[in-house]
Amino acid sequence: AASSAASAAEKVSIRLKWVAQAQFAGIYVAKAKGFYADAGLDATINPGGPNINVETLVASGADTFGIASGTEGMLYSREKGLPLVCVGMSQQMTPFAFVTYDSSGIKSVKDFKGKKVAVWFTGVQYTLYSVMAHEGLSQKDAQIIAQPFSMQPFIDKQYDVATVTLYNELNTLKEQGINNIRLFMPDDSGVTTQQDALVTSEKMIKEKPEQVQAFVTATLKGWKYAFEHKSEAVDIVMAAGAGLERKHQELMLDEIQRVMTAKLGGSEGLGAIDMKAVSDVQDSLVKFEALKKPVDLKAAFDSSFWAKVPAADKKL
Amino acid sequence: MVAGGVTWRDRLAVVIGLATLFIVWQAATMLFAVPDYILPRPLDIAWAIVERREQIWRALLFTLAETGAGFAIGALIGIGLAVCLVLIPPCEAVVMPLAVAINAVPSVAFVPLALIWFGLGMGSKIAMAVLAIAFIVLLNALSGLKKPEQGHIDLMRSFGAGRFGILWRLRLPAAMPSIVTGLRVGLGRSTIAVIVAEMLGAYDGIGQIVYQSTAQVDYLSVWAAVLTAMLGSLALYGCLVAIDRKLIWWR
Amino acid sequence: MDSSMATPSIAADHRPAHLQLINVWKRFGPPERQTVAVRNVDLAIQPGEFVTLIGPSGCGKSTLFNMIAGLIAPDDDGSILLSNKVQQDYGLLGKVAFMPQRDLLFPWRTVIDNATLPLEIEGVSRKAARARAEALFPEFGLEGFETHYPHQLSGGMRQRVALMRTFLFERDLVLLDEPFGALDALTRSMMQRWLLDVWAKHRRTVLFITHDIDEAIFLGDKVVVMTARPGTIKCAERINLPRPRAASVTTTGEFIDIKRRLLAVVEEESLKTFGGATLA
Amino acid sequence: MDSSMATPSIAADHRPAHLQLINVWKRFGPPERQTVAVRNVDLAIQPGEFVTLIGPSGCGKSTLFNMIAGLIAPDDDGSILLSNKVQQDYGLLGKVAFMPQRDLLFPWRTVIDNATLPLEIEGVSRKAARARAEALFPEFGLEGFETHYPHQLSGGMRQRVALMRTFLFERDLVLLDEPFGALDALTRSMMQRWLLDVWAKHRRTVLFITHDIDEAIFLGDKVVVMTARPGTIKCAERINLPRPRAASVTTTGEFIDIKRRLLAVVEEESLKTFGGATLA
Amino acid sequence: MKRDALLRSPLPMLVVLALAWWLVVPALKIEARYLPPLGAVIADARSVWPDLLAGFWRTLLETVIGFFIGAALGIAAGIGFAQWRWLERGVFPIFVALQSVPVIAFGAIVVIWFGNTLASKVVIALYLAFFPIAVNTLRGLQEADPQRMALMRSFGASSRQMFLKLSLPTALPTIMIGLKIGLSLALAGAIVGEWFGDTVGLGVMLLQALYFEQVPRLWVLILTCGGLGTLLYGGAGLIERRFIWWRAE
Ligand SMILES: Nc1ncnc2c1ncn2[C@@H]1O[C@H](COP(=O)(O)OP(=O)(O)OP(=O)(O)O)[C@@H](O)[C@H]1O
Ligand SMILES: Nc1ncnc2c1ncn2[C@@H]1O[C@H](COP(=O)(O)OP(=O)(O)OP(=O)(O)O)[C@@H](O)[C@H]1O
Ligand SMILES: [Mg+2]
Ligand SMILES: [Mg+2]
Repeated sequence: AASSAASAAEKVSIRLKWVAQAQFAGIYVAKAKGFYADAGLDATINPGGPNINVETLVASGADTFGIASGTEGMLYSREKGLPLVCVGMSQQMTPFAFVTYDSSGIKSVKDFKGKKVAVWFTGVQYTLYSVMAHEGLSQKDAQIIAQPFSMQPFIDKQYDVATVTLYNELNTLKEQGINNIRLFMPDDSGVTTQQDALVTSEKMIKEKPEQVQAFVTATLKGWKYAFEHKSEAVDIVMAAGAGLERKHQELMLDEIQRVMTAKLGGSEGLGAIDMKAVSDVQDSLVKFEALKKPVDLKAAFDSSFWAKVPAADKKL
Repeated sequence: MVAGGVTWRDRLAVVIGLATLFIVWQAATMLFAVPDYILPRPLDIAWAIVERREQIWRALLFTLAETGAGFAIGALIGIGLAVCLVLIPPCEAVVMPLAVAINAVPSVAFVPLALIWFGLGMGSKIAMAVLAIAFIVLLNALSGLKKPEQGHIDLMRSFGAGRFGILWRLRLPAAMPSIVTGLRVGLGRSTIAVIVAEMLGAYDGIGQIVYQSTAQVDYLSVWAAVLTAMLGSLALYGCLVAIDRKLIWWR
Repeated sequence: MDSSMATPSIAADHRPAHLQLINVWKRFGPPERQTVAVRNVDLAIQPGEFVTLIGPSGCGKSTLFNMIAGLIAPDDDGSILLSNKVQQDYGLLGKVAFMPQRDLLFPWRTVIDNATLPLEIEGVSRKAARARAEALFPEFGLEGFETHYPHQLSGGMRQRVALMRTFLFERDLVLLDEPFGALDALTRSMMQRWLLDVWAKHRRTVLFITHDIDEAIFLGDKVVVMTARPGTIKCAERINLPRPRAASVTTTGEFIDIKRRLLAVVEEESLKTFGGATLA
Repeated sequence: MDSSMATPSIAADHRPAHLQLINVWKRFGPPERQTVAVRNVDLAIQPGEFVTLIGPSGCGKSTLFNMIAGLIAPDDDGSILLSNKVQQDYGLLGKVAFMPQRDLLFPWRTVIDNATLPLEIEGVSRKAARARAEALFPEFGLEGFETHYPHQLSGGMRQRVALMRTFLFERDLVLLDEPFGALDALTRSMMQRWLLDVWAKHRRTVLFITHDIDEAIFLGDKVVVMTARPGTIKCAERINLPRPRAASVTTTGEFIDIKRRLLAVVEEESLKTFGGATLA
Repeated sequence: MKRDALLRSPLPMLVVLALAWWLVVPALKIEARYLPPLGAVIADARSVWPDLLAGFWRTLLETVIGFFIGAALGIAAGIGFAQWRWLERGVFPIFVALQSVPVIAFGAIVVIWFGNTLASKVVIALYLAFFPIAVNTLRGLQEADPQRMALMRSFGASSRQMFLKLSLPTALPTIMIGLKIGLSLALAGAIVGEWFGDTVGLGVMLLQALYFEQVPRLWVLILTCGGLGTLLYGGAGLIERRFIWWRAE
């Protein structure tokens, strides 16, 4: 694919799920280091924002590729009939965790019983439900409330348990000097949901598979380069976003590396799709009636492009 | 010239206008086969509203309660401030730049502060609605309060009316139309402010439905919620228009 | 400013003046293109006196009234004294019943609510105020129009409402700026009669602007003539016609004499406005 | 409506009327609490005639003018004919030069721009319009006030600006609603003279409302008296005093005769407004 | 004169507020997350100075374009409503309904329709600015004195002349209020518009500050937005004083 390009680069756009930050370092690095250009893609990176829905934008053709939410988002989209296909997964372990203060007396997920637990109602609530189910609690056992995007209410102790992402909110808490906290990882309870899916539309896969391949390969190369040259990667991200804070981005990149190289990310290479985890998530969503009926996972998740990426480009 | 209250023809025009909008919308989405995730069909949305009526109704009441409270408080603050500025003119140089500056910041920027100061519940939403409407009412009320011509003011003064007398008997009646204009413009804004604040953090409300449904790619629910909110604020607006016609009967 | 200056002129009349103007000036606009509206006005009015003021259009009568009513401050050159007390700027507000030249009714108030406005401001209860106003409606020929709005009235009716409003604001000093300008001859003489009755009963001090010399002589104890702009007092004529005056007084020789004299003075002044144009 | 009705009354005068009113009515308000402002008015005015209209305050004069100017539609009972053509409702707009009772100057326009407003509407260039207006300023005693704003003028000056505005709108039919109400005696007689000059030169048809019976007789070819509200034509008196009339005509026996007759009629009507109150 | 102008300008007020901030925060030991010390805010502003400046200009551009289009459309709509009452009765409620729809709920749709371009910010800015301008225009035009309208009609004024010479001058003060409100909403619209996939602009920085909970940065941006708004509003005020001088009759 790479050879066919260079001369007449194809215009494509990549929609991120949020504004420029180290969470997307691989994409920015791939662009800055010319990996996309080498692969024949003239890529534009479009940042996201609140209520920007990557799934919709990519399915509708407004953007060619996207870094979409994750396993749950893929399943919902397919159920709603969006012609969207996941061709890779960035984060290999659940990037969410539940935090509580040491002083709260909550020692394990079982202790959530009767407590106020805040969670983002963007799909993460089902992860929570699964975790609780795995620990023998039902949804009704805890008082589950919608968490705002701000961590402030948690800091003000308006509720006992809050949800964080390992690469962002957790750092925010630490930066504010809050260290007396305890973390509960879903993976420890046997719940894994992969996030930050690389997605494209069915139409692209049918009509321009070589571009999809180029995108997946160059993106994974970008990630690999980013993790191997972290300082340079942070520089690139800093240049892409206005007014970012370097320290925060460095922490984020570290954390992102941890979740991207966990599990399959370490053994198989960056971007692997864990089909077992996907089908577990689907089962639990069906159980919680978040999904009315199971979707065709074969059509929704396509590992063939990832498989064709040379191991040298995806293995650290 | 414009006599009396709302006539049946006015109501008919409103209904026809809205009906036309919906028919065009329905026809266009069917004709161009627009997928749901870009723009759903009104009939589907209507059905979604019926299906989710319990959830939406509860959220609507929640949101309208916040909007109503914020609207009332904001309007009072706006009018109150305008009255103060008219009573103590030098304050204008102090207050107006501040008001302008505060209003120039998109209200969403204040959401984190609102959450810090007023918590996750209704308080922060009401605060946001107040913020959204107070300035608009302030500007309109101020211009209305300054409208009376010098002759009328002089007359009141010659009767020994103080600032308050002039305010109560001359400026406020004269400002009524302007104030109502401010309220009309501000109503939609306060609904928006509440919904947006809810999207960023709330226990319930239309904004939460919008936020959660968007994340779950459930556009029918998003539209159902938004449409309901729209109808809710349209109803509030209708009340305002009725008040409006009562207030300027002397034209 | 210097109340000492006042003493001689008070002494001259042997009675304390109710209202006294000493060297009152009023200039409008920036110095370069200034309009001097009122210039060097000295005037003393006794308690209970009925003084009429005439003068060419635009000579500064309304401006003078505005200053006496306390609405605009006179320039620093002079002072206004009420019952021998020097009045601070705007100090006269609320002490004088003032009827402006334009009716200035409030469009959102009914006729009766417009009339009771000053009573409301004084804190009289709504009911009492209305009762007092209602009694006046027949005398003002406005019966049946109590609940109309100003835009539903004729010009003359609006003027009568404004007059009623002024009289419900009971003050010892009354300023009337062309109160009967929009009235037909008979309505006017009815209102004149009513005014003289009220005045005879309560002996308020009245200052009355008119353009009608007959009216000025018929009503006044004293007719004051102002010069063309910049307006000052040209002369004052004491009218010694016996009171009460019947309408027939206007045909007496004495009346016609006074009228002729005043007409001559006024014409001389008016002509100045037209830059010396001649009247055939 | 029915133009056939018009024929007899035109024939009676042997000349085609410029303006003819046939059974004109105007009622305000809902049927329950109706004010009948104008009732059954029949009136014919010849081309070039100067007709003055008097009547008690609130009798419907201004309402009648508004109908003739085309501003409000008469009730369906009657019709208004201009040069023998039945006029549709509002069909008279733009054909009649009309001066309203209140001056209605635009506060954001200077004096001269207020005066030239109708010329601007006719499409006359700004420069030409100003030139024409400027020529009138000395005659109206307004020299030096061209660039003032209305709030800087006295009541009488505002009225003169409104009159100037009306005359810059040159139409064959001129309606003047108390144009001299706020003017002093001399300014008033200057303006009267000016009006008569213009009229003699251009022979426009003039309909003129006044409260001053002297003025009505002095100016008019015909004085029309209206009854108290609901107003209709009480009587019309042709004034055969020779023209041009000098100011001294007001002292002639003939003049005084006419005046006495008219006064009696007007008084009778005015008294009705006051519900039979008596005048000493 | 000069001292007067200074007193009436917002400058002394700003100085007092800044001083108060400077002194009160350390004195009362206010926590940084409620209100960071002024020094921290200034330091933070200096650290992102180039980004801030670039964002300022970008946002200003979007606001101004959006505002002018929104103002033109709003005034036109207000005039249309005033002219044809059926239009007001029929279409107005639709506008009312539309303006209670939060744009932020439709970020994705805005991006689908208008892409990641300047146009999408401009559209949002004008969408927000439009309504208050339209309502105030309508209300202003309805304020014309019926008696003056009658006079104009007696001069045979066409509806165009009636509009230009009477209705519009009467309406200007009210329209001006609408424009001022529209201006501040256009600014808010431009900023929110930048949340839908942009890389430059005050909105982008604001979003990051919100997300990362950088409180001093949040204040830097609140102040910058406030400054920008005050600047625009001041400009509108200048125009108003220049062209609408006749408030007092
Ligand atoms: N606010 C003002 N600014 C500038 N000039 C003014 C102002 N008010 C009045 N004048 C000028 O002062 C002069 C006197 O005006 P004033 O109203 O006192 O006259 P007047 O005697 O009442 O006349 P009229 O009989 O016509 O009512 C006029 O030339 C007028 O132009
Ligand atoms: N819009 C209206 N609604 C109700 N009544 C009205 C309206 N306009 C006028 N009238 C009534 O019609 C009658 C005649 O009014 P009009 O103004 O014609 O009197 P006029 O003869 O001009 O009196 P004046 O000499 O006092 O100006 C009055 O009783 C008035 O109350
Ligand atoms: Mg005057
Ligand atoms: Mg009249």
